[in-house]
Amino acid sequence: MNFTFSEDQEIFRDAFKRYLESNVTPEKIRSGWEDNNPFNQARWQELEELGILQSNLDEKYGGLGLDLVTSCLLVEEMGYYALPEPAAEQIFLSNLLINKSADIAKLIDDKNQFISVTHSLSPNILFLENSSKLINLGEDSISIFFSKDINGKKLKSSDPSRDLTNFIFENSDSGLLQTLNDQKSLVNNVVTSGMVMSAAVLIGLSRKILDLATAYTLDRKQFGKPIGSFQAVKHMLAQAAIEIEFSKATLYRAAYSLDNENPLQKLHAAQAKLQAIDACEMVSRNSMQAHGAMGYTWEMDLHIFIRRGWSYKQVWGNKSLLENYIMNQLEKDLPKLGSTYTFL
Amino acid sequence: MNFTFSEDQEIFRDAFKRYLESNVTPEKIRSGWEDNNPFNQARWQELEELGILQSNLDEKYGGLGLDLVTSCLLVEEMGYYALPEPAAEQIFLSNLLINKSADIAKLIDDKNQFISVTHSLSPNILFLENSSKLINLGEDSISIFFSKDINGKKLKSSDPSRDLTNFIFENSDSGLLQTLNDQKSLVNNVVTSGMVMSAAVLIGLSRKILDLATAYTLDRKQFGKPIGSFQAVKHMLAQAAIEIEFSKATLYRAAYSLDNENPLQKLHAAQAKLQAIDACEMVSRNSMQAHGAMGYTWEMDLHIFIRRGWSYKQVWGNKSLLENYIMNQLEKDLPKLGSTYTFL
Amino acid sequence: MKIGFSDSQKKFREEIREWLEKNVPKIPLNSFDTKEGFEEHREWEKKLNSGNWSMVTWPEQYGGRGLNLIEWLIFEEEYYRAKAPARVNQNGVFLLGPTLMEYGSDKQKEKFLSAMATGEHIWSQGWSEPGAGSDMAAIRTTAFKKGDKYIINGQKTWSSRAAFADWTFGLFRSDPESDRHRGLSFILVPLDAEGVTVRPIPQLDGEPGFAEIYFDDVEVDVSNLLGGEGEGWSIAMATAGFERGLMLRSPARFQETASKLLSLYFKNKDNLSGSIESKVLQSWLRAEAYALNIYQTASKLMAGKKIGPESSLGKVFWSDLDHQMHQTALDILGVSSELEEVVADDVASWIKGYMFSYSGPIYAGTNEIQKNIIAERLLGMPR
Amino acid sequence: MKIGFSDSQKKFREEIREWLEKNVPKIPLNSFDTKEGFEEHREWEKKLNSGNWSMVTWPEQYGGRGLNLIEWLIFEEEYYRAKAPARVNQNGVFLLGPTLMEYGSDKQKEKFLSAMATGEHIWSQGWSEPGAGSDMAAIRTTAFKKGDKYIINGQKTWSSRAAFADWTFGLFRSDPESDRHRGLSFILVPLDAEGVTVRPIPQLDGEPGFAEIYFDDVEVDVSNLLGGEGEGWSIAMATAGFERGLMLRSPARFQETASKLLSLYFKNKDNLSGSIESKVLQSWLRAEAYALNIYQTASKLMAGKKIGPESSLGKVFWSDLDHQMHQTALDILGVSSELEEVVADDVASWIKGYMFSYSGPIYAGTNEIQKNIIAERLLGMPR
Repeated sequence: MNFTFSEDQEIFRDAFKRYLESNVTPEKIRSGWEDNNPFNQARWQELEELGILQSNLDEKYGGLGLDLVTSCLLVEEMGYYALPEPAAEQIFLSNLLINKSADIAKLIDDKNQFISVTHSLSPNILFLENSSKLINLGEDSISIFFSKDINGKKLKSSDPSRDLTNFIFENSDSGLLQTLNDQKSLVNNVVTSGMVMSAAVLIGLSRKILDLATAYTLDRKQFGKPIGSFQAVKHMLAQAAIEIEFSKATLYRAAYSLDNENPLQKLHAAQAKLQAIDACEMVSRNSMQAHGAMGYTWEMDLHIFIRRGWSYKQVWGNKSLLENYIMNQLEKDLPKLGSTYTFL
Repeated sequence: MNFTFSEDQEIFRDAFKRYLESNVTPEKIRSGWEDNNPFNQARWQELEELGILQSNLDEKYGGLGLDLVTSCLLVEEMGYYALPEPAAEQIFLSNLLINKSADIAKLIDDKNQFISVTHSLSPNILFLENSSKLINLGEDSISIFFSKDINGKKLKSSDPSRDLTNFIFENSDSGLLQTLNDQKSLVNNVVTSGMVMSAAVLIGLSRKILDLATAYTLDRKQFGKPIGSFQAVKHMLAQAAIEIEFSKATLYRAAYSLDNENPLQKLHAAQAKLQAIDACEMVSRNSMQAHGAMGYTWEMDLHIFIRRGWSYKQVWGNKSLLENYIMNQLEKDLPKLGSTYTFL
Repeated sequence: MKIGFSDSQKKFREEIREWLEKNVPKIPLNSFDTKEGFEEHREWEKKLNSGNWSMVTWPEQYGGRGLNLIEWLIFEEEYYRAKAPARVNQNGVFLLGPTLMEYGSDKQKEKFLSAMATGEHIWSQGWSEPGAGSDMAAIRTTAFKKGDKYIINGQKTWSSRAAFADWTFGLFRSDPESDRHRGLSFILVPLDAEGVTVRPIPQLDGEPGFAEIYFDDVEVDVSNLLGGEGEGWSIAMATAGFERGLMLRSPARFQETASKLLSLYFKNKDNLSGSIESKVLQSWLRAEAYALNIYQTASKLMAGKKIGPESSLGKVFWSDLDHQMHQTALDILGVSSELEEVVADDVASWIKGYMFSYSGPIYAGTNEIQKNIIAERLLGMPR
Repeated sequence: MKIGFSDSQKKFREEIREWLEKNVPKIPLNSFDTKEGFEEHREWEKKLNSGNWSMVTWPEQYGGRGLNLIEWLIFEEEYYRAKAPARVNQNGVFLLGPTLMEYGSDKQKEKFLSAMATGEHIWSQGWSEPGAGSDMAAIRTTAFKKGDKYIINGQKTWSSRAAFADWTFGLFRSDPESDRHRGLSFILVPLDAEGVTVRPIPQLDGEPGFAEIYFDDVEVDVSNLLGGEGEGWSIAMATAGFERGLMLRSPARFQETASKLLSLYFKNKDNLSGSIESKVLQSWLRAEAYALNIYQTASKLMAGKKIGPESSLGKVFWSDLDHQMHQTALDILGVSSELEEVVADDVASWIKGYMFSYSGPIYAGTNEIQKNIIAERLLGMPR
């Protein structure tokens, strides 16, 4: 039982953090919004060069072959900095599909380009124009399309960093490259992975939102002292810190279970996502409140992160879906203490 | 639309309050506990003399014939002072049965003595030894028993003011005076009334609990100042005050609906009880916290009232039952604004 | 106690219901925080006025209907039920209007009241200043008298509607020697005056619900002073009084949201979890509890009782409720809840309402300030 | 990262599971806050010791097993799974024991450690004093040296287990000139000494979980001083350190409660509403989250990292959780939830646990104090 990160993992994460700190600033994110082009091709290139995009891709496909626990640390930082490019999706969805299916690996010849993945839990296509291929996960089939041949309708997300397209796949094979059948277990695996990915983004976002609120309350004065010295403000942020703290281990355990094909991986992923949703919700609410009316403006950076939380809470498993899933699982097999429920 | 109390109602309530203030003190309650006899026969006599026990009994049976809105104010004060005797039950349960059913009125020749009423929502007999008769409400039948012939098993309540007896009515007609059939609507009416009664008790208790906590935080010093000057303590009690405030009008509306046989009376009663449960829960928790370790002792009076809340939250409709009832009602007939849902 | 509606109240309800059914635009107007929508809403104010429905709580002599509080609650229920447009001139109707009636000169009443009722003048409010969020007495913008003019210098912020409004009202420091709440005057300022610069503040939804107003040697005529010089604070306090606060937070608004939430829930029930069910139920219960409380409060006020710090109880209650209802709706909408422009299931309006709900616990005194007031003034806890 | 249990850890689990299955009393003991139950629990301590299971975290040289934190977590899981009796000597095992090992003289170790392990000495703690609830530095009870004795005068309160315990340990002011946390000494006092009066404090469940201890010219030998005179504060701070705090709040305790709650829920599911479902689910999720966090923290500690104010995060989390779980259980039990003596469905133990859960957010530093610590020391907000 060693529930700590290796030095290598931390070094890799910290190096990536340094990159993000100077390359994914709120100003740069806003300029992507203003240009109506949140996907910065140059940055995508840099992420490739840094090895981030291929971090968990099998070595035989030119990746670094790192595990998802490490990826989880990277994705958390992507959340923290609100990286607009879908590197988190590349790692947890399309790289995973390639790693797990030789058939898919064969069809994806451009593994560093963005491959958008959709499913009923995340039905709108992310960055269609920036993707080379599109993988649509059905109930038990997987279809691969050429993105350029898909002709959908643009949707406006409340997070301007998310470029979304609506497309009805039924009865259309425009751009269809191939459909693989009998893929139920792989689809299930990717959905589980999507839960962990979105949980990691939410935890990163939550940490950032709390940091912004803390800094603001030190800076902002009211009635002659920093508002951070009022007990009510302290306690609302302390409670936020508690929620974040108690989401983290659940997240890393879920990533670990994915890596190790733990039979309870989906349950663990659902737990991680639910904890992350609840944490992000409370952190957002309390941090907004600590900001007073300023938090409500477009000008403060706070909303960049809060908006992103609204989206990631819902995609790849939302509250109701996760809660119902977990309750069903628990009813089928009531957890017993000291058995193998928490860890194998 | 006049949602205020009449001067008469307030005068009656205030006079009763003055009686309770000197006659139902924590010391007297504790002495009833110590004697293992919470029901003080002399006090019951006084309540009769004051007209409290017959406040809502029809004039033709020697009562004052007041409405349940007025009774609600009285019962709230019974909650506030944690009156051990079951006057609230007499008013809202047995008097109501007598008022509504000539058959029952005929059978109850001792209308000032305590008549215990049981039902599956409050199955344990309250003060069996102090009651002359016992009315058991079935699904659609009503049975009246001589209390002295019932031989049940004493139960210990976490509220020592509640003397409870367990008895299985099925297949026993020991002491049975009479069974009335086809009483579904009357049973339903009494259950509804029980919801309102228990809600009124809870609101009274909540008010008292908050008063105790406020007084304590003014008195108790920590780090050199009264703990009531700490913002965290202020806010926990302010939140408690809010919950109480927004339960009251819902309660009085429910009593009014009972008086006026509003077709939505059961819904209104369920709303009142649920609001009261939630208020009492939060007020108890926050007031206990404001008391620090002292609240946790037998010595402080706080627990006299908090314990009573634990019981009244559960009898005559608890959280699950009420929530399920309301949701079913709303699904059947979705409320529309500006229609007759809130008021007739 | 006699609760329920009288025949004349029921008749009044029918009258307004009928008028609204005929007149409420079938297609929702654009947001009044856009230039286009602002003018559409100005038109709606005019239309309301044509039916004598724009200033229902004003006395008849000023073009109102002299509705009492209960009638106003009925009006509001019907207004929300009909999904009629939001009131772009709320600042005028509920804040400045009544203040003018009480403190204004005849000339001021004549000049401003009917222009307010017709929508010709739309008013913004100018209370807050940078660095004086919840601490309104810290006002620094000056209005020094020079002949028959006040010369205004300084900056207001969080001025609602100011991006497109015609006028603003607020407090200005007219006595250079004064501090805190002394030496303040209540002055009306046309936003097209020379030296006025309005800088909109885009909010979460990207639209300028608020603006900053800069005053650079702005001259206004002394006739724009309301009440006496230096009396601004007490006039402003009256403006912020309970009844008006109540009118800005109609219970019908929350009941309407709760009804919509219930429909949304039952439509999607099979896929929803217990936590959602619980929040939906709580929402409806609390919206009803709020309405019942307000009816009771209105009854008390009509019976001549006074309401003081009790209004702080309601502020915390409705603002928490409003946020929870919108949050729950988005959780039901799931992956659609980020799609700002989707009309189906009212997605767009849930999202907009959600963003707006973040401001409830903040504006008009943060909920933290309200809880301090409750603890100190209602419960008697020490400052 | 490599999470999961090694073969030797699994074997250890089997060993303790087997021993407990054989030895845990089939009928639950009486509460250790009654005279009778106290002695039954003393017997259980002896029984545990007979299997070398009483002081598992102590080094082998002192009669323990030298378990590391992970092994201790496994031990706890099995202990709660087996529904083994609560530890009447927790104060000794986790607080005084380790302190003695670090600061005690050889003679003190010899005298006290094995008597503690066998249950011969049951310890109460004497930190708090009247008027010094969360402000431990305000201690006024004195222990002035006179020859080879300390003469103790004053009063301790909230002394857990003191009603029936044999000894107490705590801080006393040994320097009459000192104030705050200077001049305090850590002294061990036999409760049967002349001049000691113990007044039990009945708590919510009517039983004396705590007591007040009055000292009236109580003489204790200087050999009962732990560490140097005046060093009491720093020794006490070490005693209150994180690892020991952790050991008093075993995650297994909350996981066991959550499991019981799940069973209770599924058994009654058809009658229960969404709000109950939601709270039951939350309970399990949070109990698991707490356990995972503790495993991670234990791993960090074992890897040589230090933990500081982070422990305040856990205090608030588990105490809120514990209250919510018990509240929810009572809501499921409905009308039975007031019946203190009903054994079916574990009603009696849910009620007892519910009462106890009110103390969680209070003892060992109220949750308000914990949140101050989190804000100030972890988030860097101003005092």
